[in-house]
Amino acid sequence: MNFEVPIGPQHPIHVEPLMLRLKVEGELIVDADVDVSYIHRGIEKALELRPYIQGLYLVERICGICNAAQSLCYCLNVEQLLGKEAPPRARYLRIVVEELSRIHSHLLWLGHYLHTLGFETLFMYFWRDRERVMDMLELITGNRVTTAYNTIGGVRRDLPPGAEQKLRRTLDYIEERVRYYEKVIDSEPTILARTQRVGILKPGDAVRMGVTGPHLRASGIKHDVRLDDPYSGHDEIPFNVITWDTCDCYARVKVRLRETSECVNMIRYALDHMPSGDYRLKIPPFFKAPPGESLSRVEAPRGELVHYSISDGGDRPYRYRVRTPTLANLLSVVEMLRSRGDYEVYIADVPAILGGIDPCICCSARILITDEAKKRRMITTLDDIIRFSRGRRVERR
Amino acid sequence: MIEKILATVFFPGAIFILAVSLFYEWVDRKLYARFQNRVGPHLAGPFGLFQPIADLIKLLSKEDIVPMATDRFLFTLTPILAPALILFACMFLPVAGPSGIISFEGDLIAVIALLSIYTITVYLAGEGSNNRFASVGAVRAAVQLLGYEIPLTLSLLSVALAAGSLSIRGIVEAQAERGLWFIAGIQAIGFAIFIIASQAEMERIPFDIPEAEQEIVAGWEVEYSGKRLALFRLSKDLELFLLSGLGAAVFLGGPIGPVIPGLEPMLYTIYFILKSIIVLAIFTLVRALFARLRIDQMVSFSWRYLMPPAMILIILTEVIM
Amino acid sequence: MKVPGRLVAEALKSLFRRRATILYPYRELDKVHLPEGFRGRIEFDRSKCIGCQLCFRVCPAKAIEIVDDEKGKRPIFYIYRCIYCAQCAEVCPTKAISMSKIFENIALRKEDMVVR
Amino acid sequence: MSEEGLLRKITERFGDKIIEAKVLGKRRVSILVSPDAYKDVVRYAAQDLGLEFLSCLSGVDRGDSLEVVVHLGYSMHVLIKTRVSKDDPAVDSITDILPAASLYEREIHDLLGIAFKGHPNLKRIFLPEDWPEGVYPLRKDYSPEHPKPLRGGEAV
Amino acid sequence: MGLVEKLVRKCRARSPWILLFDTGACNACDIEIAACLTPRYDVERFGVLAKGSPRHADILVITGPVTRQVRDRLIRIYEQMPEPKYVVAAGTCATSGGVYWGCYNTYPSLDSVIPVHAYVSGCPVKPEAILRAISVLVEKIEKGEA
Ligand code: SF4
Ligand code: SF4
Ligand code: SF4
Ligand code: SF4
Ligand code: SF4
Ligand code: SF4
Ligand code: SF4
Ligand code: SF4
Repeated sequence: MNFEVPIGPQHPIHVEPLMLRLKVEGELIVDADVDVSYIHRGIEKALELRPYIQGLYLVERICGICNAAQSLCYCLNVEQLLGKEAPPRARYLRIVVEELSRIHSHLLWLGHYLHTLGFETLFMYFWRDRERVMDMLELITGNRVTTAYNTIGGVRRDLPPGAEQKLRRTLDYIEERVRYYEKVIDSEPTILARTQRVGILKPGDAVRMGVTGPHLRASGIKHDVRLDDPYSGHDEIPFNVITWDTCDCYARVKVRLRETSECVNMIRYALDHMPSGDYRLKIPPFFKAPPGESLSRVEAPRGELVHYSISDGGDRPYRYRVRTPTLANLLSVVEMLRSRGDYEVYIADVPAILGGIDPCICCSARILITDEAKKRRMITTLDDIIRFSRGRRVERR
Repeated sequence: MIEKILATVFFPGAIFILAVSLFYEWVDRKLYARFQNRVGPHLAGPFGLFQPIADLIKLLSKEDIVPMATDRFLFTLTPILAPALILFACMFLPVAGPSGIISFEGDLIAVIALLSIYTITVYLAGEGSNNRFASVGAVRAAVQLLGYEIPLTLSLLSVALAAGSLSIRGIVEAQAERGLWFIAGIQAIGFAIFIIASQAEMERIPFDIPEAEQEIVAGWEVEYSGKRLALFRLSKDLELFLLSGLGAAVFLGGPIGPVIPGLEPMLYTIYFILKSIIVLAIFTLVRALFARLRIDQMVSFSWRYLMPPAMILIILTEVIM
Repeated sequence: MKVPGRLVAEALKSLFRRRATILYPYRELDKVHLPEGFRGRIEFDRSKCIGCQLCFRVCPAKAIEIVDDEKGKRPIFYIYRCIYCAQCAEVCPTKAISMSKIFENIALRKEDMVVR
Repeated sequence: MSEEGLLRKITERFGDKIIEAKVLGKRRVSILVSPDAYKDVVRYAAQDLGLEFLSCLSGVDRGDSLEVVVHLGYSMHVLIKTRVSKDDPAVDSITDILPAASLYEREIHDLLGIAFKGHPNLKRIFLPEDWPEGVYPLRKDYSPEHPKPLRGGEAV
Repeated sequence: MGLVEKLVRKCRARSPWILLFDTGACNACDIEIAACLTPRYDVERFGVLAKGSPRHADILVITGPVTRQVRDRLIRIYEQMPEPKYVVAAGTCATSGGVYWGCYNTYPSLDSVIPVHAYVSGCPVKPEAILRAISVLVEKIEKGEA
């Protein structure tokens, strides 16, 4: 039986339409192909059409989850073009918001991943606790998800009065909860059974495939843009880069759990050492950037984010290039799904590999089957293929 | 005769059972939500009590779609067959008195058999929708059956052995005679096995493998909509009632309890409902505590951890008797 | 140590703990988290506006249209296009635009979502 | 390794194949090479200088020519660029050196129309299947219908 | 209006099952809708269940501008839903394309593709706003106006 199994692009709750096309021979995946076109909106071109200040808000909406990282990266980029640098207080405030949104993103991922494993209750608990973080983001920036906090030359508002105490209380709460969840996850056999020794990505392969972020660190490679290429005063703030060397899905869970605690510490440090002074430079809304090119990198929750821009001296970018972490990590999925030589991938491994790397992909779960023999096309969900595949294995035994 | 028919149709027969099982779905959803620190349904009727009914009526009122590729015969038959089977099995439960509406020596076996036939109906439902993955999802249900059926049967049989009777009535009366429920004693192991195996029978976490999570009602159900889906949901609720009732009858003494003379029939029902809600709460708790296993893990789990204790249990019961 | 069902204590506790849910649309409106500085629906004070069109030029979502009325050029805000960035409020020289705390921007027809 | 040191190493090794080499800023280095040496430079940087991590690959329409930019390195960020003419643009694929490049090369092929010689699977990735052939959205001569200011709430 | 019809309407209003479809959104709206399912907001209160199959859903919740590729799929999913069905456009993108003007790959708005019954503006929509939108729609259904 040789048929094509596209996975995607619709899923009930959390969806980023993405389609994986898997060519399978019986159980074995012979070829994999990724189609991310469903979300392609043409942002890079659209950025060339609008003044820098408008681009800022478009960039935030490349992806809502990492919007703080996206806008930070954009601002750093334009500041570099202008040859300016945000004042120290702005840098610290940026870190606070960036790390807060990292906490929110990691909690989201963790809850989500557990939901992928069918653990509804922990999913609910994670998301319940995440609401506290969202409240803090809303308090500081004025909106829950899309923060619109960073602006060219600093941040748009100062910490509101009383926010610091509330923030600290939330941090204490989150820290305690994360510790508790780590204990639960470490001792729950059903979770361990589903994550350990599943979806292994060896360090060498991870580098070859350009994997970034927690996914890379879960393969035991100590790379973090905040450490290697500090961009917003990260050289002044002590923090640990979390790595884990079992290289499997369990490692990815562990790394994100530990990183969440690390973020808590970073925010505390930033609050303790918050410089006084201005929080933004006076930059007029419309300006022309001098010709040149600039490149900025930011450690977004899901990995390294790269913005590369070229200016021809106009009031809008000549070319703006965005490389998002998910795209970088996607490749490793495609590569890991392709059988070559003695490396064999079965349909049964698909959910493990996908889910471990990014739950959203796993969850954009609609499967379109093209059965060559019957010339029939059908749509079902990823769960069916999971079941289908697991079952196959059992039957073979 | 008339009385018998009335009993079958109304109390404690079909209508009553349907109502109670819808109520059980509400209890299940509400408790599950509470375990997760949520509220759960609360707008439909007082405390959301009518939520399952609202779901049901809504589904019944929806457009009826029969996709082209399906096998019309199976697509029509299975949604009717599935609730009918379980409803029939529910007739054996001692809801209003120590014996069910139908009762004979060996009816425990009949219930177990009906459950297996139900799984086969599910299998046919998947096949009938003629959707590759629906049908394979159905195959998963059948594979899972191999995992849990024997432990489930063994756990029930060991109770039957202890009671010296293969009828539910006999088991209930044996408990009444001793004044001790079977859960007190070595049959507690049997109860644990029963809980886990029923969880698999009902396709709930951690064994909801053939059934998707509650949000993605997929698998064998994926092509069914409207009325047909309503009937399948109904059979799920009935199954919930059947298994928690069975657990209550066999392990918790069924409808027997302290009696106020003259009020027996009512008290019987109340005791039965209360006890089965306890079993239901345990089902719900289990659902809240675990991640889903994969089917290979599920099968090896039940052969490794369910089968041996069940075997030992039945030998022990034999020895003690 | 592997203990299955470690969450049981937490789950049972939640059974008796206060629900985390806010019974929002029908009750407990006051519990909705709406801090100072929340960016909700635009509020526009027509009398303050001087018609400089800065808001129009800066709006990243093209949610603003400039029309001529008796006083000169004045903006109209199409809420269904607005992305709540508050950039217009930030640039407006006379602070004629402000962000209210109205977050329920719901309409059954688009035409209902306009601020003049 | 300092920025200048790195540049020196590469210029010494490849001589006049290097058209332009400059330091853009802290940990940022940019090198423009001729297309025939492009792959060798990338190989040298990745395998001999230890910049084995490909973080990005960009394509730029430079007006009369198309540019491919390779972003290499974890801490040090090296941009290796090469330019090809707009008629029949093609460069060597670097997927055999850096497998990470495969998705990016497809992206550039899709959006800018640069062919990568030796790419194993140069298929469409972002654009819809019904997108017209030969139209590349990121080229400067393509401009999407630019909505004019609003009238009655709708872009016209 | 007959009693049966009244009952049916009431039941429909109390059991709106939703299907979420992302037509190219930035995820922020998606996660806010996902947040609606979690303890703080808990849409199950209204009897809402998130479904995966269009065959089971009553309300289609759309986030994001409609991209060119997703358009046909969207129409197909809409057609797969059994009547009566409703569509909610959640977020500025879905109501009007919002910030994505000038993107060559998006359609101007959702209602140019399929009929829409309720619009929720917000970027992203606050979960409360989604709850409110559902309750508004539900009231309309109950009255038989939508
Ligand atoms: S598993 Fe999928 S549907 Fe469920 S919350 Fe996650 S992304 Fe959403
Ligand atoms: S970021 Fe990438 S996927 Fe998104 S619109 Fe731009 S080119 Fe397309
Ligand atoms: S990884 Fe990319 S797409 Fe995902 S949230 Fe971050 S920026 Fe957005
Ligand atoms: S499709 Fe996969 S990831 Fe999504 S909910 Fe189902 S099991 Fe989880
Ligand atoms: S893969 Fe990343 S960008 Fe995509 S939906 Fe998931 S978190 Fe968002
Ligand atoms: S808030 Fe932003 S999107 Fe809305 S009208 Fe003002 S500038 Fe435009
Ligand atoms: S910026 Fe303010 S003053 Fe100027 S046109 Fe807009 S509302 Fe009027
Ligand atoms: S409305 Fe805003 S937050 Fe929602 S999908 Fe669109 S851009 Fe993202």
